[in-house]
Amino acid sequence: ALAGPALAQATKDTLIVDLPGDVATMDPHVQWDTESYSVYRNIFDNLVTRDTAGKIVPQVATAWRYTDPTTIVFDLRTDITFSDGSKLTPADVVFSIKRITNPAFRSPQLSQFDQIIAADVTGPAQVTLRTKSPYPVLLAQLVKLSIVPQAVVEKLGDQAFNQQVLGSGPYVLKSWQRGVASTLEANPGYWRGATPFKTVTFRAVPDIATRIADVRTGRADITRGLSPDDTAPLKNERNLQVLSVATERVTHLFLNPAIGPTRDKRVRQAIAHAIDRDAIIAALMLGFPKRADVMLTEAAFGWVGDVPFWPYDPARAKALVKEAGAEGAEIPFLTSPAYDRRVNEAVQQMLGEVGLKVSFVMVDQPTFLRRRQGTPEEALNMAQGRWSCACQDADGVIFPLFRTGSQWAKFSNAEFDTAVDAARVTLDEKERLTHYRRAFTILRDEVAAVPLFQDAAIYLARRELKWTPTPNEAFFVFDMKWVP
Amino acid sequence: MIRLLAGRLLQAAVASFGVLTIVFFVMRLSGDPTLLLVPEGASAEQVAQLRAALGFDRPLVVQYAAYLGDLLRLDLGESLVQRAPVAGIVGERIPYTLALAGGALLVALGIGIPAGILMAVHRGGLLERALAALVLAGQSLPTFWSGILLILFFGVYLGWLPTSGADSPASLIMPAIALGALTMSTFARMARISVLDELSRDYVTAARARGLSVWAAVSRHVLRNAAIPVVTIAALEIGNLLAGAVIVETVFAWPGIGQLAIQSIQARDFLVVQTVVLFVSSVYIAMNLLADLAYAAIDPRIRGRS
Amino acid sequence: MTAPVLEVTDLAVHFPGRTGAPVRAVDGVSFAVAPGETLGLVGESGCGKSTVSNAVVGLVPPTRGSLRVMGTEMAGATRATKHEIRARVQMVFQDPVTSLNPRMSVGAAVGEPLLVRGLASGAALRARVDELLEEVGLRPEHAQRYPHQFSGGQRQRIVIARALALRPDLLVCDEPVSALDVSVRAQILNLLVELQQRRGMASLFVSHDLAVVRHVCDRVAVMYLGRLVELAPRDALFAAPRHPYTRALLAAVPEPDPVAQRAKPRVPLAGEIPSPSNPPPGCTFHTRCPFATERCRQEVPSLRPLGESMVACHHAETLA
Amino acid sequence: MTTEPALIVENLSLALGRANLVDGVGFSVAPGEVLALVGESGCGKSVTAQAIMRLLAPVIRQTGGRVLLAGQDITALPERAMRALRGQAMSMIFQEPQAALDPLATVGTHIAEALRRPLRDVRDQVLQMLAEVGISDPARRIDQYPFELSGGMCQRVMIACALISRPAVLLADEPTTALDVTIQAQILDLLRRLAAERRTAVVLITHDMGVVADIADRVAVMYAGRIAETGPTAQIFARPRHPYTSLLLASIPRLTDAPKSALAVIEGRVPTPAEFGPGCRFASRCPLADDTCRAATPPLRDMGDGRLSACFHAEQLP
Amino acid sequence: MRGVSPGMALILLLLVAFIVAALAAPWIAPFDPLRQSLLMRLRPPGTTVAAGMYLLGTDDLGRDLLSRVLHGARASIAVAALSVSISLAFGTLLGLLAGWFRGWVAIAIMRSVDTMLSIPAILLAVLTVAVLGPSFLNLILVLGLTRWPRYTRVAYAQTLQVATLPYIRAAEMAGAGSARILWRHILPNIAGPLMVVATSEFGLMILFEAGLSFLGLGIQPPYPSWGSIMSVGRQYVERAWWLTVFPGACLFVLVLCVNLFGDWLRDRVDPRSQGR
Ligand SMILES: Nc1ncnc2c1ncn2[C@@H]1O[C@H](COP(=O)(O)OP(=O)(O)OP(=O)(O)O)[C@@H](O)[C@H]1O
Ligand SMILES: Nc1ncnc2c1ncn2[C@@H]1O[C@H](COP(=O)(O)OP(=O)(O)OP(=O)(O)O)[C@@H](O)[C@H]1O
Ligand SMILES: [Mg+2]
Ligand SMILES: [Mg+2]
Repeated sequence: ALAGPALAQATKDTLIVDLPGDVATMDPHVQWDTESYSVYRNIFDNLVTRDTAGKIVPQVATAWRYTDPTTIVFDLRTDITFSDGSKLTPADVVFSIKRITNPAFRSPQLSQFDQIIAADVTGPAQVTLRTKSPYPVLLAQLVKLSIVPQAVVEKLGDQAFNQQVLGSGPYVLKSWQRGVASTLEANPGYWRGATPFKTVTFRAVPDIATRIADVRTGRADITRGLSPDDTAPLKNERNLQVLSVATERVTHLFLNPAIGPTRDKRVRQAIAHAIDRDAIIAALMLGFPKRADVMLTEAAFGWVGDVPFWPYDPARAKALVKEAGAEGAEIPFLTSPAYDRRVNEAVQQMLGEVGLKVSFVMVDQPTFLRRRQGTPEEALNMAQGRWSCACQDADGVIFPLFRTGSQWAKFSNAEFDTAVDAARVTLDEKERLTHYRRAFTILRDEVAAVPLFQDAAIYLARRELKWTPTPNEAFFVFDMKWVP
Repeated sequence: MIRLLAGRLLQAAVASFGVLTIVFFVMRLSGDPTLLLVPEGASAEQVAQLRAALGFDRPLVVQYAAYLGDLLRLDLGESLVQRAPVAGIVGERIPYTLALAGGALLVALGIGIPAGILMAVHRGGLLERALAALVLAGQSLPTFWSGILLILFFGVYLGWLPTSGADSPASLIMPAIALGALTMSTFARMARISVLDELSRDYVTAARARGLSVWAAVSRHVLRNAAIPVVTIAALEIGNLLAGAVIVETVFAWPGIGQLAIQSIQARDFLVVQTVVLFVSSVYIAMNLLADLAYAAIDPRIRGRS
Repeated sequence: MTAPVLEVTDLAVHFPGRTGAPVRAVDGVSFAVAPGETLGLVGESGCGKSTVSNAVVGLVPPTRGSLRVMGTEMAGATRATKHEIRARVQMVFQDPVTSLNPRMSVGAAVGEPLLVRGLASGAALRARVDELLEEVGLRPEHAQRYPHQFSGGQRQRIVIARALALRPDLLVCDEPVSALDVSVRAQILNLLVELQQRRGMASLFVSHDLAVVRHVCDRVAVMYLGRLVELAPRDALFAAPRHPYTRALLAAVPEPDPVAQRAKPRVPLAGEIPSPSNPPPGCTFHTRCPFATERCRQEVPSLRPLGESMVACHHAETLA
Repeated sequence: MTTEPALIVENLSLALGRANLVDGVGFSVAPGEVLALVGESGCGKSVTAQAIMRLLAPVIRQTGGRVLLAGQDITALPERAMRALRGQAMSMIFQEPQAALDPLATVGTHIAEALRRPLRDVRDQVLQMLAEVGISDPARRIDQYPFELSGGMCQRVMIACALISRPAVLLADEPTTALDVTIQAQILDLLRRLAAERRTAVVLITHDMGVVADIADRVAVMYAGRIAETGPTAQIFARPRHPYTSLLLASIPRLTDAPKSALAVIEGRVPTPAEFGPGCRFASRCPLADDTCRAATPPLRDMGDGRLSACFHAEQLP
Repeated sequence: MRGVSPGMALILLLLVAFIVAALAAPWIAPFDPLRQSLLMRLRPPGTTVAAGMYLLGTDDLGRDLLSRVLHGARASIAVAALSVSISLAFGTLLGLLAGWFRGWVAIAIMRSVDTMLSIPAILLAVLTVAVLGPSFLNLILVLGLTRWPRYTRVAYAQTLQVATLPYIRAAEMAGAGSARILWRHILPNIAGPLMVVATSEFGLMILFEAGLSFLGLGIQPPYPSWGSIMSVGRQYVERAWWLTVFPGACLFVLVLCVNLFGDWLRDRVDPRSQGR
């Protein structure tokens, strides 16, 4: 019963993936947590997708054009069949959009698509979407929209469909043992060509140490979720490789300008000066992540490279704290087990050195989210964040985080609001970029947050597996190869 | 006996109801899962809309009544997160949980009871001390640590046992040992105490005066008498083995209900948590009933009382 | 004669039985104890002696019947009255080991009744405790010690001192010497007799040892399976036992004198004592009685006077 | 008596740590004879019996003396051989009959165990034995559990267990203390009859002088781990040759005494093994004690009339 | 019975040593347990720097492990001691009441014991921490309030037993009220078995806190407890063995000592195991 390394030779039929958890739903229109996403996106095709460079490229749609700022027309492929043999038609695309945007369906992803107010079949291979207002992020959102077969869903009903999903993607769901593993089999007639592995098994292994042990013993071929420290003892293992990629997440410190000592801009500035981001990256993160100066990564649209953040300058920080009369001020820091403890502790020490006393308030993740989105008092003065909109666009990041009136924003700045509002309603990329540069400058000057670094996603794989991970943490088995 | 059982069942029903009520309200106090279900950028209206659609905007008492109503109709509901019937979600985990609990119990009983008996019979001797150290060692290491040491040693370095998962009988060995170790000490101590207790009784001396050897007296007379407290403990421990195995299940990626419960608590998947707790408390109660039956099987005094 | 200290009329105590049928531990017992008098209560194990004494001191509620202490009816008395009466009736238990709280000093134990009833405290309490200890033949410095530092006989003295603290009118002694060593028994019996005489205190003395009962009691009541079978002045009872059970009991007591003992007539009783939850009909003794007739199997004999004695046997006259 | 004694105990000494629990105890019993071993609680009666059976608690060591069973020295016998003797050549019955029976085993199982055979093979023999010890309806009782029997019946079952293999020696450790007087009389009668009929040598341990008077042929009075005096029953009662015996007899209320008269009292208490000094162990409570008594251990001396007494002043006693 | 064997003496000595080390941690710890030095991460035992020697090495933020283990003893022992005290007090009180008053009081109390016992302690703890948040105080409350049924059961059974003893009846006859009887007469006499439960629970609580630390719900950073040091160190089992081995050894030895102490105590207080 041992899947020893010996078996891993020659042709590789089965790829075994260790994920930290099981798929929550196979139905791509329901949950979109990383685990579910990693699995079901191998079963479905999307209207558009991203290439390894991050560019939005055709998938089911071959081409698209705006007929006016709120109307976009997609031309579709006609050679795609679902794995049950039926054809993927424009009606399926429209059905998928209407399904996920139907409030009665209660899709957790609804808010990503609720700008779409109409979807119609406008030709034998054409669909047309209309949005409420000009919506520049539409394509980026559609990257995440999987196309489901209307006939099957309607026949089975939502609940049964979730159990036995069926799509047009490279793999077909073969079995799903809840909480244990799900197994996919190659879709023989896949339109993009032959799949690299006959079978792919995704196993749920919550503990990272166990996942690493699995890959070391060949029980699994790849796993994700390593921290930089985990990689150190693996360096010398000849059978293994560590893969890493900078993701679209920025690990940052949220500062609450609405309450307490952080109401004073000088204190916020002092915090910015007090944190030695390079030391954290080099010593704690072993150089895996890249430093971030703005609240966005290069992987996303809207990123600007010319708004440098405040430099590490503890002396200046001390002076600012003194100036603000905040020496010894207590700074409550909201956190949950989901956030890197070591970064928090390092920050605590660094702020301690300039005279600010950080005290942690640890809550569990649901409570963290509730408080972080609650009143400024509930959100406390500081918190770590690792934001991802999975849309790779500034609008999905700084708008909800800082725009007045957003649940998350405790920051309010009219000029900033104007900039992000404007960037939201134009399709002109140059113009949007200008607005975002303005917005980032305001965020920097007001120190609404301290961007720390661009997160790295670290994978451990058997040496033979060839694959380039992408910033959006997608997990397309189709893009992998086994080279013994 | 029948009256006793009926009485126990009634008490059990009350206890289950208590468990459900506690868990229902504690869970609700911890906040609802709406925010976990929406993308990070969702607006306040979108959140409120989903909350209303899920029914979490109703007063708690109304939600509680609705839940009890469903329960009476034997409807355990649908998981918010997985969009699947809770009965199925929990049900699929139960075989694994039972396998793990059974394996752990086997380890615990198989090692703990003989060790306890040996310790009692060799009281004060070197063997007792050696066994005591072994038994207590099982209870003095955090599972999350001993678990990873087991994995590294038997899984990675020796390559004897699978490092994770639940796909072969071999996968069960390490988790069962890690989980059983804790319970093993409980059983060993209990067995030691009750055997010691029995050994000091006159009937043992009397049996030896009839020419029985110590071991004959132990096997023919003492063990049955010492069994009752051990049965009681076994019944109590099984509940803990079922859903208390959270850490072992996490470390060994064992898909039991303990892990499910923790994940569901963290996801505020109320109905799943409630169902797990309902299941565990039913098993606990069933075990206690079984223990009562076992007493009767062991002890003619109880049998005679019917 | 003055009013009795204790008057028990038709007392019954039933316990809920495991099998459903109640345990008729005491079933219709009547007797009285006069001031200064010691009434002995004898009978075999399980016949209800302890239950009677527990009912008398209020530790078990009677199922039926009346209990008058110093003329006050206990049934339906107010809490305050009961509290008051309880002080008048105190008890000495069989086992001196379990009669004393092992974690409480002797002084605290003896002084407790006075302390909790607010009768003495501080130095007065200590003085009173010393007095009580001396009265039972212990030394005042013993007050600081704990029960385990005393021998069985000394512990029983402590128990007696505690019972005397409230100057009771009636002392109930439930087998006060049967747990003690032979050589120590004499000390306690002497003490009890001395206290009776010195204080003129009435007592109810429970024992299964007829020689002991004869030694300390003025009158003796014999119980069998929850009922009184004979109630007689001491000398009458020992000289001329009226009930066949009393006779058998007297015959069964081995006398510490080989000559007398071996010469004694043997009245062998066959069989075992029946269970109080399922007493035989008629005279409860008929299953073991060598003289039982058909009448005994059907008709319950009532306690009736015969000479100086009261006896519950249909054939008492013919046996005499 | 001319027959060879069935059991001889010579100079038996037992120790717990440094304390001497039993010190040079010796006695013998002839077949068919009942020897009563009397003494107060804690004086070492039970440990003596346990030492004879070699069933001492591990903490107690035998420090001297020997035990002869039908002339054979069993002191150094290996455990296996000893096991063969227990229940066969010598048996034992206990004070609490209910406690000495395994609550979960039936009457028949217990008795068959003494025969070392499964019950079904020896059922008839067991039934016969039950009838012999006076249990009515043995066919029903044989499959009952101890809790279904009264104390007297349990003691009969114990006796049946002890006697079914026709042992030469029966050690009875306070067999009637827990029973009612009427039941006690039945059990004593039974023992007397069995001793006479089967020629069993009985060592009866008791603290009740009444029981001794009733059944014993000879008496050994123990005090604090030593024999104070031994001799034929009638003589010991008629004229004790040790102050302890005489005080003991005087302290017991009798049906012939004047009621409410003062009983003789033995002051003080039995010394614990830790308190044993060099002299006579009764010296601290003895009205006759002098410095000799406190300094030296009085040896057991032959008083002529078949009696031994361990008192320097034996002759001074009336 | 007063004698303490040399083995037991050693155990008692170790226990005292642990307690002293925990109490004196601020004075005997060579470094500030919270002081990080990112450049000195994961240094092996014996590493020397200008400020002194990292006798047991450093942790993943470059903090001195010895100092953290010493301070961790404080947290671990304090959590165990306080939570045991709370559940002991609460559970005993309920057990006393149930055993003394019997009737519906006992039914109500013992049914809630059943209820509590049938929810696995760890789930209840996680649930409660989810509501209250994992602060030190809440941790103690959670542990204290989930573990009381064990004491209640023992206290109840013991009270039922003791309540029938003559000295309790004597106290009743003396006129003592329920409160006095429970406090002066029953409690001192059932304390032994309760202490036995408390010792075994003490060991369990230390492990329980460690387990909760593993789930991220134990003592919160940056403050150390043995459990939290170990659950962090677990990630470095191969690379920095000292992070788990030293606190693990401390935990092991302490729990072992406490358990042995408990067994010894049990053999002493259990009247049945005292030779008759
Ligand atoms: N609390 C009780 N519940 C049920 N039955 C009881 C209770 N107390 C006593 N009995 C039963 O009542 C009967 C009389 O008991 P009691 O203790 O009065 O007898 P006794 O004459 O004192 O016996 P002994 O000589 O053994 O002390 C016995 O059969 C006993 O089992
Ligand atoms: N297992 C044991 N461990 C320690 N001491 C013991 C043990 N058994 C007996 N002793 C001690 O040995 C002494 C003699 O005990 P033994 O049981 O022989 O007394 P006994 O004469 O049979 O008394 P009783 O009449 O109470 O049965 C006592 O001091 C007792 O405490
Ligand atoms: Mg009684
Ligand atoms: Mg004895």
